[in-house]
Amino acid sequence: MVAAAAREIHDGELVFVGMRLPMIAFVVAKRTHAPGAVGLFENGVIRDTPASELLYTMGDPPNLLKASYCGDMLSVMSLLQQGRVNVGFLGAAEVDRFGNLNTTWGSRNGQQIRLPGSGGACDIASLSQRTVVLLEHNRLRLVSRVGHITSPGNGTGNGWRREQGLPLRSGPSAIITTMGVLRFGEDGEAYLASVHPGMSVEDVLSDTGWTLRVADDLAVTPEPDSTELAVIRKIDPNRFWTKS
Amino acid sequence: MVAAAAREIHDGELVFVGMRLPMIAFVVAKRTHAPGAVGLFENGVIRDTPASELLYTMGDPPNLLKASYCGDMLSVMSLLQQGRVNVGFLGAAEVDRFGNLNTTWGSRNGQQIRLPGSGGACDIASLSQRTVVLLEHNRLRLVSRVGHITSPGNGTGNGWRREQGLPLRSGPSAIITTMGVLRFGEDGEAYLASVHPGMSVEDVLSDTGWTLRVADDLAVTPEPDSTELAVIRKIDPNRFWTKS
Amino acid sequence: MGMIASKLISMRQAVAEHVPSGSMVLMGAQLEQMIPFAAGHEIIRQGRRDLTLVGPISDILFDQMIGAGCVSRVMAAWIGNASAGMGYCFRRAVEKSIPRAIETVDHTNLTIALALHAAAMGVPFMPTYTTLGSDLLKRNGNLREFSSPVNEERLVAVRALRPDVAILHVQRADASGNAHLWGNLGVAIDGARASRKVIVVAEEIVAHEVIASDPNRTLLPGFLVTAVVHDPWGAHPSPVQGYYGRDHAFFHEYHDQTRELDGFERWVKLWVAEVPSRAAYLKQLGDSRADNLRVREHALSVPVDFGF
Amino acid sequence: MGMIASKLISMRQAVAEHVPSGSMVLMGAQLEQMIPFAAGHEIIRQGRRDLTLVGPISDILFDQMIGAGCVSRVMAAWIGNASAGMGYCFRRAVEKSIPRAIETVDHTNLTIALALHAAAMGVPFMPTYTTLGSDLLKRNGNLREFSSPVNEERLVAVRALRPDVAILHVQRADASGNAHLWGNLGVAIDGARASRKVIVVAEEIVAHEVIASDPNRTLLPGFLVTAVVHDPWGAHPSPVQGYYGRDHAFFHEYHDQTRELDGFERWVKLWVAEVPSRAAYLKQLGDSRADNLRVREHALSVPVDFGF
Repeated sequence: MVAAAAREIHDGELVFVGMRLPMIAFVVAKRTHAPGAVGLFENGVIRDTPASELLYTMGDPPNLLKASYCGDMLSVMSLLQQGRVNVGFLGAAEVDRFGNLNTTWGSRNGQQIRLPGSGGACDIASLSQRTVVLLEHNRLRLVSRVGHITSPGNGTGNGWRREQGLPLRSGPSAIITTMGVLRFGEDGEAYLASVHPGMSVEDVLSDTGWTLRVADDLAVTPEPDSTELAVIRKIDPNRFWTKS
Repeated sequence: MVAAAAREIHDGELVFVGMRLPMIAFVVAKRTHAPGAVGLFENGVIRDTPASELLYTMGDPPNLLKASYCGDMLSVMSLLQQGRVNVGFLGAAEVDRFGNLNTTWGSRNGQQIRLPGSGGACDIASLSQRTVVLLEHNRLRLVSRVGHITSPGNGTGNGWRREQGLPLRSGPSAIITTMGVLRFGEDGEAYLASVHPGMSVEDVLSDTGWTLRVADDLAVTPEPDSTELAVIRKIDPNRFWTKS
Repeated sequence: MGMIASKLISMRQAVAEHVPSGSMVLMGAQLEQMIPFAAGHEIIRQGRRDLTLVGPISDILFDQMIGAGCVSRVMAAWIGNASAGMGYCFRRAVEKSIPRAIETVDHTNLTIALALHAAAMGVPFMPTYTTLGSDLLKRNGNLREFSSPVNEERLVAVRALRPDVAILHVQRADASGNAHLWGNLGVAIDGARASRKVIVVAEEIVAHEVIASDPNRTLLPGFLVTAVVHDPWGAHPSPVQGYYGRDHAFFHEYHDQTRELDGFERWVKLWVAEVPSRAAYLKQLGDSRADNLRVREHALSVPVDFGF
Repeated sequence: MGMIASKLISMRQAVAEHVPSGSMVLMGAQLEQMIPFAAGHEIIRQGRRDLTLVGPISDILFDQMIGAGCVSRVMAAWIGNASAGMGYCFRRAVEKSIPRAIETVDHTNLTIALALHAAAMGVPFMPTYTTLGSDLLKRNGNLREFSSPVNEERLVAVRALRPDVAILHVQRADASGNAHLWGNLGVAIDGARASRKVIVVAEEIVAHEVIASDPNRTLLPGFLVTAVVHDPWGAHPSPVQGYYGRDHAFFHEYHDQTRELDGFERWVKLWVAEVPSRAAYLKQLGDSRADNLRVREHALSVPVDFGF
């Protein structure tokens, strides 16, 4: 999952990193195929180099030391709104077939539960050129239609983002789950592009809350190579963040 | 003229200072009756203390050393737009009976000449609570109607600023010339409030480009007292800036 | 320098005078750094009610103030526990009106920043593209779609937000309120400029000359600051760059201990109600825990020359 | 640090590659401080034409470039000589089309700042109250009155301005373009972020570690910078805080010597056309004149600690 996320970052790109898994993915990308990638954090931090320690929050002191730039939130968010940010990573409680995200209202045992909300997720989903979502794969998380659009994906399908007035060059690019990688068709709907090693298509489909389309050229997600694995194990030796 | 300008600054006020005469007036005010006045400069500098040397421009190095604050232009201009700035000083090529200012187009020997333009003058005239204009008194400078409104005064009279959408608490407060001090009536038109020592009302009227009204309680502008004079002489020992 | 009176007062006095019940209060402007926990705890102790809390990512301070019943409304982008996800007091308030019902005005990081920026710039709104197509736009009355006056685009107007008081924790300040803040700035500058009053809580009080040696680092001109409070460790368990680190365990402990209402009640009694000051809080925290958070390796900035 | 290639090139190359004829060029962003005279002179030497110059208070660099025939349009708040008032080349161009006609788009300091801010924020305009009632509003097509979408107010929309290239003089930068600028910032930050390309001209090139020791002072992230030029004294006769003072006499001499067209032609030949580089310019200026401008009393900022 982390190695797959790392491969979404191309060399020289500006990346809205976020914390935990995407942060590890960013470090893996920097140390392997994308040494020129730059990490942006909405609290105002921009880094050419990964922090010296694994972070719990983007405001942890190691993330500020030897940053290339520290400013205010708008100094980073404005780069996003200018359309300069290539890729942003997001988590979500729910994602739907059109890549819309919900982090505001969930349900547990049939009861509505209040989640923390958008943070910067709606901004990243609205404004970054590509959005990559990371989440656990099950029917409660991958749903046909989210109950609340916290962060817009492709809405109801192709053309919807343009109708809303969202930037032309923006939108969901991939959903990376614990089982596989979903991408988006011309019609704006997600399809299964690859399954992780050891996962069956049937399991993926039965654990998805809608009838998930499968790519004609369905692939198996490449295993992390030895360099990637070495970086991951170095960052997270106890496999706390990178169980799968 | 400088002492009269200094008296327009009250203690604790925020002052858009500008250069030369108003700068000297600011120092005089700080050292006499308004020690808590704060000087704002549109290049981004804010000072609690006057600079150690007389300045030619607001970007001269002495104006930055030991400033309380250095930021960008908007960091200072936004305070103006918030309505926090009490008084701003302006010069002008022309001022008219309603306090409108022109620093864009002048005329010399009947020929149009291009002047430098607004700088921050239009912003200060639009947004500061009180605007004080300093200029030489003659019929070419004090005109019935400016040829170009670079910086709005009272437009065509009372109510005009509100109609334009300018802030309620803003507008021209005084015109301090080499001959006297003009203030503004309820109808938005200027009148002669005081004449400087040694000047006659007749001279003032004949050197003004419109039929200037005279206050019933016309005063003589108080001479600089000894403290004020001492400060002025210390700042400008050769009377380069403070001839009158 | 000029005749500027000292604004130094105690935290107790600052809250008593400048944070009445019913206030709109901006806290947590620097996101996970320098959250003004000491101020929030004093607000709880003084029993304030009907506050509107404003902040981007509020972390557990908002959760604590909601749990203590101080809050009737939250305007924020994210309300929870940055280490552990959910904030249980927030959930109990929204889902079950415990200890009281609260209104949530959902923002994004960018819209909360723009709402404060608009007020700081002295204009009624800021234009943006974010939230187009989202349910936040539909449900938040401070976001309004409109047509651009200069081209054919659809935009969202984010209405200016003017808190009654901003409470900012910083590294150092002089007695007049000229403060030096370094690290990530979040919405601190716009938040302070947007607010009617500003309380600066500083790790250190320094001479004006220290501030004036580097005016580019001055957070905001001192005349915008209403009160200055000297309260070292006032941001624990959040970090203060160059002073102390983040107490990650504290966030997890809070999460575990406040899952149920009675757990929160014990927690707030132990860490807030029965702790009269930050000094007493530190004593309860214990020397070894604090020592573990202190700076182990200093990293001083290379100076710049303002001379001529 | 990452594998970031050096962006260091010569001034000649920077102008040759990044400032073609027809460009919209932002210069003088810091107002009277750090005006990029060396870059402007190289633009004159390379014979650029039809430039649009953008800046708040342009001082005599714009006057020189207009006099040299490089310019077809100026978008600025104030065009003249900050020491002496008028700029004679500007007047000749506007009043008599000598050496060619130019278009003047009159802004105020605030509207030019907002035009760049809008572009830097990635939105089509910024709202403001300034210029309401003025003739600038009537004559500048980039200012448009509109009704606020959130209340009943009349506002002015200042259209976003995106220069092709911003040329900024700074005190120090690393080879990747991460720059430290201190003193008054003017419109440098928004101006650079608004522009498609950025050329940074630095008094000193320093190691990345110097910049990263104080990331709050970084002017803009290095990835926004296209080229870095090392050109000490490149801002003379304007001042560079901590490096050299303002050569007031030079501004007065320019004023006196360029009153008539032939005077300007002599001036530009002497100080620009026949001076191939900044080093040659400095030689012509003379050691004693430069020495008089050097820092006499250093004033270092008190460092801050980024450690943990």
